[in-house]
Amino acid sequence: MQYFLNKEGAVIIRNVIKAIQANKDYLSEVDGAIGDGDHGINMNKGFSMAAERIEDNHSFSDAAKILGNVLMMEIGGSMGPLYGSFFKTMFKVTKDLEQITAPIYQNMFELALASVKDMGKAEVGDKTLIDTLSPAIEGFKSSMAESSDFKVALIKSIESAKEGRDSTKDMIARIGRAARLGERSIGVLDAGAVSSCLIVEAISLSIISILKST
Amino acid sequence: MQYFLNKEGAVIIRNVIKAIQANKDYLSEVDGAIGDGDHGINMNKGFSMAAERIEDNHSFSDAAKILGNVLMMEIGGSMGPLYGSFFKTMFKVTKDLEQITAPIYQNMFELALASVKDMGKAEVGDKTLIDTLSPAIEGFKSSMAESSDFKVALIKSIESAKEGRDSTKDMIARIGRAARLGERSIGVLDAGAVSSCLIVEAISLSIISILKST
Amino acid sequence: MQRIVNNPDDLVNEMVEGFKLAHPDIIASTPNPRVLKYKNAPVAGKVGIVTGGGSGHKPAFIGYVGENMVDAVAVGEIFSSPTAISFYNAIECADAGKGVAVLYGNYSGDNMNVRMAKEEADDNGILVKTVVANDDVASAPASEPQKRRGVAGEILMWKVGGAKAAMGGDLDEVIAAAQKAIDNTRSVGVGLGPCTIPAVGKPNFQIQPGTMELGIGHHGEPGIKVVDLKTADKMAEMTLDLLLPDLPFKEMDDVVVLISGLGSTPVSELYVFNRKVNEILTSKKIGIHRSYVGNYFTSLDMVGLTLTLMKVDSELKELIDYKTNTVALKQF
Amino acid sequence: MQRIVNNPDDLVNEMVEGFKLAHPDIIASTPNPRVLKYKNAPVAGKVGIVTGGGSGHKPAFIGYVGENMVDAVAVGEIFSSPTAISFYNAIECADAGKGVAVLYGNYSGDNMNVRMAKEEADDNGILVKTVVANDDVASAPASEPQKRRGVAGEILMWKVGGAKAAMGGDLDEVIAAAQKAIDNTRSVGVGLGPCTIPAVGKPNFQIQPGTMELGIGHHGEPGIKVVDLKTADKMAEMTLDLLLPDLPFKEMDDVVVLISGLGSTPVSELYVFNRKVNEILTSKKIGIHRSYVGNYFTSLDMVGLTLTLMKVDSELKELIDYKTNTVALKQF
Ligand SMILES: Nc1ncnc2c1ncn2[C@@H]1O[C@H](COP(=O)(O)OP(=O)(O)O)[C@@H](O)[C@H]1O
Ligand SMILES: Nc1ncnc2c1ncn2[C@@H]1O[C@H](COP(=O)(O)OP(=O)(O)O)[C@@H](O)[C@H]1O
Ligand SMILES: [Mg+2]
Ligand SMILES: [Mg+2]
Ligand SMILES: [Mg+2]
Ligand SMILES: [Mg+2]
Repeated sequence: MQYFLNKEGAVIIRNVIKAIQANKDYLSEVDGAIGDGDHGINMNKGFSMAAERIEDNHSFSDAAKILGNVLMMEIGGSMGPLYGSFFKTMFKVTKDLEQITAPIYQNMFELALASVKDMGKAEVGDKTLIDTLSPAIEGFKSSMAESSDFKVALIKSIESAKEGRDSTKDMIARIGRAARLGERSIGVLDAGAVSSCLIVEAISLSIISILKST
Repeated sequence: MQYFLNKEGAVIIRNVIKAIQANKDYLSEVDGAIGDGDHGINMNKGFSMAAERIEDNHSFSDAAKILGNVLMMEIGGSMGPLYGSFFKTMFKVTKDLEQITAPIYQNMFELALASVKDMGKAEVGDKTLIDTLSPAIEGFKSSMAESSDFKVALIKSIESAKEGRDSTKDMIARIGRAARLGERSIGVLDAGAVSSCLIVEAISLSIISILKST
Repeated sequence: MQRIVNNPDDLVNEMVEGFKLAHPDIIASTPNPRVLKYKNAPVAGKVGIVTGGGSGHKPAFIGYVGENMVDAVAVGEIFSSPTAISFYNAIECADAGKGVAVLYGNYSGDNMNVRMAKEEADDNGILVKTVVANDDVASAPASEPQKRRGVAGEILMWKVGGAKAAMGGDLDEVIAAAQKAIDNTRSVGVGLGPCTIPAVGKPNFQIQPGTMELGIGHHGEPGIKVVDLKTADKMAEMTLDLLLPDLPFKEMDDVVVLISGLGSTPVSELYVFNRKVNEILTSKKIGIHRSYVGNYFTSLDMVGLTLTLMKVDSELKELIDYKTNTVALKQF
Repeated sequence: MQRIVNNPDDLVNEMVEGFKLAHPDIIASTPNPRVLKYKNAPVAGKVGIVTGGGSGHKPAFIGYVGENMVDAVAVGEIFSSPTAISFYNAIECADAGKGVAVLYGNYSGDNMNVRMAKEEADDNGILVKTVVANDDVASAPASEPQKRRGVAGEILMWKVGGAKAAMGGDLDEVIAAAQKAIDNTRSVGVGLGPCTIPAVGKPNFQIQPGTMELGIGHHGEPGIKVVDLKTADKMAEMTLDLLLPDLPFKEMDDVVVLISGLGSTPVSELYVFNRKVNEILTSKKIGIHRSYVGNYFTSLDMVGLTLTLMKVDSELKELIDYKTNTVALKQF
């Protein structure tokens, strides 16, 4: 059985934060094409605030809780509640667990995605971060069904997230600021789809780096 | 002795009005270069209002009074009081006279000019209508001193007015809207100098057309 | 970008600071720098009124804090919902033990953040009920009112809710009055020029000169259509053609008219527009109870206006006419 | 030109019409369509207050007509003085037999037209005295106050003169109070973008992006210098550097602060500017008695602001604080 230790998992959240910080300008640039060009600013602000509060002895659940709370309560806008509920759900599902296995991860991600959908009311096809997060977990699931390998499923999840991100290019935005452009929103990626792809990638690779098996 | 009959003189004011109406667009165009482009609009409005109130049996004094009053009381801005006092003064000087001779004309014009200066506080060189009106009467005076011929002096007055008008081209505006441009106001005519030149010309030619001699 | 700012990231904080300094007679600060309150809030024995939203709509939202209107307000970044914590802190500031009415506009960020603030208030024993404004007829068909955005009509909702609370209404009565206010209110915007978020530095949408966008939203959300720029009179006709059938407003109805500039339109032009609105309403035998014309709810430096009509019965008239003293709206 | 107008030649008439229709609770029309009055004017036993000027400065001038402020106003074309007859008719409307104070701004057209109106009033037995506002420090050196233009400081002059009249002052006392008000007031403007007269259709001057014009006038009259665009804080410093030495305003003085947008500057930015003005004044131990921040005296759609300071003693404080009810300024 493959798993990672919750108490070793702060690095996962740390790497998520680093990925966002490193891509701050790129995210704003993507948002600039059809949004208002502040996605990198918004994301960087919230994730960096959380970074200062995460300590070395924190578990994955602790770190996810801190990030989730900062986003949810202190950032505002839409990104705060959306990504906030995403990470807070991850905390809630895992808070009492020592080991996090593939089925637990799958359940956690599905519930986290459900909470984002519940919060933002966006569906697949609306050209939002849902278009990355939804295929990411679908890919994970189908890989697990096929090969039952946590690591393989995580890699598949990254691939599916990227496909999902790229699929937003041909979509008409129906939610958020870009919706103002209608048909003119076709041809460029959605900024939230890009940031959530970075998040899926950072989570998956970090888990692989601390994966154990019995 | 050369003179014109006051009672025959409504045509003088009528022709002044026609000259302004005919040059409405040109005056705005000149004002547009360094002013706000409304001199033709302002002038045409006031002069046309007066046109409707001047009747065939009106004298020069009557007509000048009507035009002066409309400008003074009903137009507003700076043009109203300035040209208003110009024509009202013409009325005041001539109202009790039957015949208007060259000395009377000279006196009337000098007092009218003085009232404009008193009203607007502009002096020769400020790039305003004073730069036309002042040489116009100076030319008239010097011609009278030389040849004592009303008609010759009127023609000289037109020439001097035109020279005065053209002299504004090289001046820096010190009064009115164009003053905002400072040095940049050099190189174009002053709109008021152009309109007052039309006025001097219309007055002079109209007088010549009804001139009598004994 | 010809703007009067320091670091654009500090704009909201500095604006709030400058606002507090200018109006100590009405406004007090709170421990949360993104929450301002009426200096006498919580007002003993009164239901609290809270609102909030993204910045850039000055005088909304903070300009409507004061006597008999809004007790506390949550302030967001430019065009971005305040945090849940700010909404919650505003609720705390407004609560005098009689409950708090959160009266806000229908935007996804605000919906999410208010929902979380309400949960927090529930957990802390503060009774909160909400009304969400959806007066913008251009943002969705009449059959989908839950999709419609809240725009300038929010002001009338705060006015009515605030007056009801001041007159001693309990939470349910205040909520009912505010809901009645917004249910009887319809707005539509016309955009003639875009706006620029200072931190971004350039407009993030365009309106071609010679055209106008009918039904534009308060952040530049797309309208119903882009048409050739019309005269003021024609604009009045077109906007009323959208508003009147929607409620509908009918002969013998009385209305409150609210015309707000979007930021860069000279107020003189709003009055030119009001002249025709007045003429059309009068010709349709619709009575005008009261008119507000000015920059009441703006969108940074956008060019254009919003027209809002509220159908008023005797109850709403009394609440609209009730005295108030805020920075942006004063009535004796 | 993205503007809400019909035929630009009708703009002023239609604006006045729309204004009257919007504010019947305060404003009444008069036989002269270019004269509006307070609905209760002439107020029995009170000195009348009259002002007037070109249009395009909304809410000035007509917005300051009302209880305890201006009794009647003469309305000119855009940026063009009202007629002498309009000034005279306004005087007639305001006169309750105790004389009329005409409080206006120092522009050549207004000087001429007011002078003629006063002559007409003299001929008709109405006692008229005048105060001409010259608060704009950028328009001429301190040694030539008679050359300085009147700008937003006029509002404080009307407020003080109107209050003095309301408190029962006779004509000489009202004139003295208004003169004292303007003598203690200094203003300066900063232009970041030009304005467009609708009948003309294009700006008649330019301000290059990335620059600003310090000392610009209310119609775009040239300022002291064109400099690189500064931060809000630096702008506050530069404008105060011009104002403070001019009176001079000194330690322990109390002042009224009036910050007005010129038309297209978002009000949030005025508050950012106010923050720094406040900080600097406080650091210089100058007390702030009251602050007005908003679009109080605009220049069509110009971008920028004016900063006005008035040094107040106990008399001026009482007059400034006196209650008033106009469209643009309401104090209880
Ligand atoms: N209701 C929603 N549900 C899911 N995602 C959303 C929603 N609203 C916005 N988004 C996402 O947010 C992204 C933009 O984020 P950001 O630029 O930070 O905020 P804003 O649009 O307020 O400037 C979009 O690209 C989209 O993916
Ligand atoms: N004080 C003054 N004295 C004499 N002439 C003046 C004065 N002020 C303005 N003018 C004249 O007025 C002309 C502009 O008139 P007009 O365009 O009708 O008014 P405005 O400048 O208000 O738009 C200028 O070209 C100048 O000749
Ligand atoms: Mg944004
Ligand atoms: Mg964005
Ligand atoms: Mg003009
Ligand atoms: Mg002109």
